[in-house]
Amino acid sequence: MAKIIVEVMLKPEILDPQGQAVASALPRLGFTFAKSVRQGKRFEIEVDGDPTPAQMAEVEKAAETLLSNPVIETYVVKVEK
Amino acid sequence: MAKIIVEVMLKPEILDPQGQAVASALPRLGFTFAKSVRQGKRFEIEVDGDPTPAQMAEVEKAAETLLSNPVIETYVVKVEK
Amino acid sequence: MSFRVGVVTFPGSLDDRDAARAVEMAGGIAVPLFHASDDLKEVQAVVLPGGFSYGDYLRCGAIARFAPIMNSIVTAASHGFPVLGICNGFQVLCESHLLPGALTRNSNLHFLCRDQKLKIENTNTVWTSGFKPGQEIVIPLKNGEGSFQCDDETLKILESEGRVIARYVDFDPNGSRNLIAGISNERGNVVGLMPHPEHAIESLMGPSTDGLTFFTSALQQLVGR
Amino acid sequence: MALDTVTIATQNPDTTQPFAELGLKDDEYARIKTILGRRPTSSELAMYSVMWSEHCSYKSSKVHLKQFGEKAFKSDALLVGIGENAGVVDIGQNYAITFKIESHNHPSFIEPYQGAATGVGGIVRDILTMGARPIAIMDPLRFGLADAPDTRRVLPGIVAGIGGYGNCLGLPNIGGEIVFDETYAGNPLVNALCVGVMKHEDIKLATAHGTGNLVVLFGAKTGGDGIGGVSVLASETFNAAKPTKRPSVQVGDPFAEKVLIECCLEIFKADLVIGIQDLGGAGLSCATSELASAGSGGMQINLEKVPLRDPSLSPEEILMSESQERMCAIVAPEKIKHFMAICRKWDVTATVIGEVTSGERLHITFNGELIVDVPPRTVAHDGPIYNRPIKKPDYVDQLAKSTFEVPLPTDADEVKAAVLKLIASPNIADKSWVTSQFDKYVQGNTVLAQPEDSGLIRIDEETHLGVAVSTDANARWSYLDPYEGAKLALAESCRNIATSGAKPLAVTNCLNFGSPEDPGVMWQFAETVRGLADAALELGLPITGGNVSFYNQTGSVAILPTPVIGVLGVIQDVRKRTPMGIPSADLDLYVIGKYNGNLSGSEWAHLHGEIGNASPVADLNMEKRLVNFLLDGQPIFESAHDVSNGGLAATLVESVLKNKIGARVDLNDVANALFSETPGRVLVAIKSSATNEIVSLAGKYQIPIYKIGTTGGTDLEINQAVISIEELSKAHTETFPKLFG
Ligand SMILES: Nc1ncnc2c1ncn2[C@@H]1O[C@H](COP(=O)(O)OP(=O)(O)O)[C@@H](O)[C@H]1O
Ligand SMILES: [Mg+2]
Repeated sequence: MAKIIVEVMLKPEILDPQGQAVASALPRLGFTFAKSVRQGKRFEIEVDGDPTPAQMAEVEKAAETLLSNPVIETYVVKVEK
Repeated sequence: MAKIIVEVMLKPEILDPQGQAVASALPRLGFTFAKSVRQGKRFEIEVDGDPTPAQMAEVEKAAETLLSNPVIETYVVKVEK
Repeated sequence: MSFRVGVVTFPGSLDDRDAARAVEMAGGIAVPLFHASDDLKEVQAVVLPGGFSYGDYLRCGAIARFAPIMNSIVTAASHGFPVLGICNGFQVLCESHLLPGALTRNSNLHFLCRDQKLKIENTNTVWTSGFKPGQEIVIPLKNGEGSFQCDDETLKILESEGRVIARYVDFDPNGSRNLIAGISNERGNVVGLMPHPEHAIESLMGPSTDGLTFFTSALQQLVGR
Repeated sequence: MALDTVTIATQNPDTTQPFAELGLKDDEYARIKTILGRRPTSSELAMYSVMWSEHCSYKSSKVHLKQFGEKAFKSDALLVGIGENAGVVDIGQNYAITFKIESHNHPSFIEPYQGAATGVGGIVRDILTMGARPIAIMDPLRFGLADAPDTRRVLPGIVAGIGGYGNCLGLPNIGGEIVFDETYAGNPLVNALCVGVMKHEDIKLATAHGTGNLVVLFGAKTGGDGIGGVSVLASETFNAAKPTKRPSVQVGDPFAEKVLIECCLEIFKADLVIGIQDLGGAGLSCATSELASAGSGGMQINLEKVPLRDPSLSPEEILMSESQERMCAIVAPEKIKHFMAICRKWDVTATVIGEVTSGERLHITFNGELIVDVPPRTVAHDGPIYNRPIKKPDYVDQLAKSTFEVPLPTDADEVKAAVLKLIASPNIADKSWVTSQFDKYVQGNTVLAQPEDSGLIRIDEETHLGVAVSTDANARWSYLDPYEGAKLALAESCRNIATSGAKPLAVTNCLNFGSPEDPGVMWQFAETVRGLADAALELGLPITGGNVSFYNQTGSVAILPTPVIGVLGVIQDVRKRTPMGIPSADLDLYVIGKYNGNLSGSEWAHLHGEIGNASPVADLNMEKRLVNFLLDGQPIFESAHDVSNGGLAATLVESVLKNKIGARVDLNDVANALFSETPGRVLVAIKSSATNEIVSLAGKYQIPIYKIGTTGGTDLEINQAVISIEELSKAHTETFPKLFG
């Protein structure tokens, strides 16, 4: 059984109030390491056995149409074994 | 400049309505690859230069206290260069 | 004669009964449409109501977009069929690419319910023709993801073509680009609006009765056809 | 590993069982053995332990709560009383209303967002279970001091959780309370009230009868939520390799609940259920034993049929799981197809897990093995009852004998500064930072919502019939005198209803207290119940249900005794409601009711670190006359706002700020007049042409009235003190955003 990971992040030019909220909360709590923070989504998808190329193509399509909105977001697909 | 990634996922035994919504939408759209889907958060944190071990310890602490709620979530910290 | 206006119910729609009430109060016949069927039941216009379709857990409107009823609506809309998307309905319209841009988390990250002042910027759409140009109205706003975002190019087009139909006045509730509260497609038959006109149709139950004009506008336009 | 079956339990009577870890006392365990005539199986032990817990069995409170029945006012309006999931009252025109408050205090402390969210989810299911469409919610909340770190941790999450769940369900939030006091630090109170409406013939009850009828579990799948305690048992008895830590918090899925609501309403409409019960605390253990116990026969459950989210759950855990968004219905076999079709339409999972039997026992099997064989009543209703020791705490008499002093303003500048200070204090300040996170408009029937005195909802669009609901408690008075405190809370709630123009009809309550094992707390509790029962009887109102939450304490420090009272009222024509805000200039302002100068328990005293010495004494006869005065006078009131927390000062400021119309008033004894919170008072505005009428009404009901000024302008003028609306607004609205961002 493998795990496919889809990471979805807002495009850099799109306002990310969640990331900003984290970025401004960190120093209030005494954490000073962050220059900037962006917050996105992470999908862990379990598939049976090793994903086939055909399956991966499907995943790409799902990532593009359902899991992300190309108007505001970008995505990356990875396989974890 | 490096990027620290914090991935936060709900613990496996905790209900994940978001992941469920995706899991049940996929087959309706004709995507049949997924056995299960979990949805979590992904934080991209930019830091100046290579993070020091002391910084990484801080990140761990922030991940545990601010970025996740250990009662229901787990987190992983990674460095991307 | 009376006109039939469809009101779509997705799983998780909340303001469907309110939208139907507004249609009827404006003099139309509200026809319930269910997400799982692609039958438009011979309606002459459609309202996509507010709510949290499918819980809106992924992105608002992202899953509703794929409902069978949306296929029919997208096709009809391309032929000039009037569609009004309110709040979640607006989000569905953006996700369906009937309208450009996207609605994202409010800039202060909170759900916000307030009586919001708007300026009507375009009275040439099916849904706004009853307003006076520049008219200011007050109707409820209530959402967690109402921040209208798009790229600069799109924004330029929207502004230059007068497709911003309403703008927030006096108060920026969510960080929308150019304080955009609602937009239309090129043809003006498809309108998306973040605030809720269907909650401003009876003075007792809302801040005004300004919202009714969106519905009477469309019905007037249908008469004119 | 081996299943602990009834056979095994009989064969191995001496197996040691972890009953103490599950919270059962030695004698309670012995009683279970006596009931069963053998040791319980581990599944039975799990069921008894959780059903006999304080939360489910009311073992410490039952002896007191009895009074609600014994002293009950016999109201014709009461259709379903205490004992069902929620009480139901007749409001006329064949409509019935059900409403109830519940607490979700402890979970909200651990995980504020989810704790509060599932609190809303739970009370809404209670209302739905009665056959009603939920139409509104309210949320009385209590926190530690506003600037305490723990308050900053829990408040935003709790507020977001209530909004997140309630908004997604499409339920208007029409009111609540937010009170800060240091005793709630580490012990926030999250109470949630839900109101539902149905036609008389649609009322549903939680009973299982008719041999051969099916038991259907529907809604979300069952996971390992909220079974922390029982995992002890599962892992100790069976399989040490299991995940050791089961989550003690539950995550809510409001979307699942929304479709469950629509699904249930469609099922009710088609008349497909014989009985129905929601799954809340104690999950299936509670639902099956209560349904069976209230029915005429027994019940057989095949536990392996329960659809699981987590396949590693043991039978004990399945029985205990508090997974949200589930319901259990009894359905006749000939109707099951139709039932299932509606569930499919809404994409709701539904499974037949058993049937009603002709026997008298609740039998639960797991893959054919009998693991539970009990008389259901012994689980559901015959739990232990404690008459816990009661002792009046020393502080009561000590305080009563004490004196206290707080600084009072004298000249105009001091009055102005004092008013601004009071209205900026967290307990009095504008709450819209919180309430704007709640949808108050959805469903399109909200006539009044926060910050009005009561929430008011239209029930019928043609006849304009409506209902009003208010929740109230003054815990400081309850601390000084719990008997009077309870009476005053009920009186205040009724007054809020009448102030809005509705007639009080029925009462619900949520009693939040410290540990029942502390005799002092138990005294506070007993006095509260006695006060509430007496007051309800005297005011002629039935108590239709409620909830008790004990163990709200940090170490040995208990919270203030906090009986939150909810009153339901009915208004024949919602168009005639009275709003709180001054609507126009040139109206006369009257204070209805007399004040005395005692500042005990007042916000002004609290602001100076004092609680005072004696609670006011409730004058319920006067309160009754006041309610009638308000109802009779309703046509001449342009606005009405009750005087409570913050005294007349707060009432004046709120009345002015609502529509930003000023007022000028003249008060004798200005400081006491402004800050005393003497109950039984209302501020009303009338046209001067109605002077004769108000005077004669006051005479008719023997209620003192005082003309204190007139409306208009852009300031609030109190004697020589002039405060601009701008200054008032700034002071009133800045506090919450400053504290919480
Ligand atoms: N947590 C809350 N949720 C919704 N409404 C609230 C909440 N807290 C306070 N309110 C509303 O704010 C208003 C003022 O509250 P409060 O001072 O407690 O009123 P009162 O003393 O008349 O009961 C009321 O309308 C109340 O319903
Ligand atoms: Mg009040």
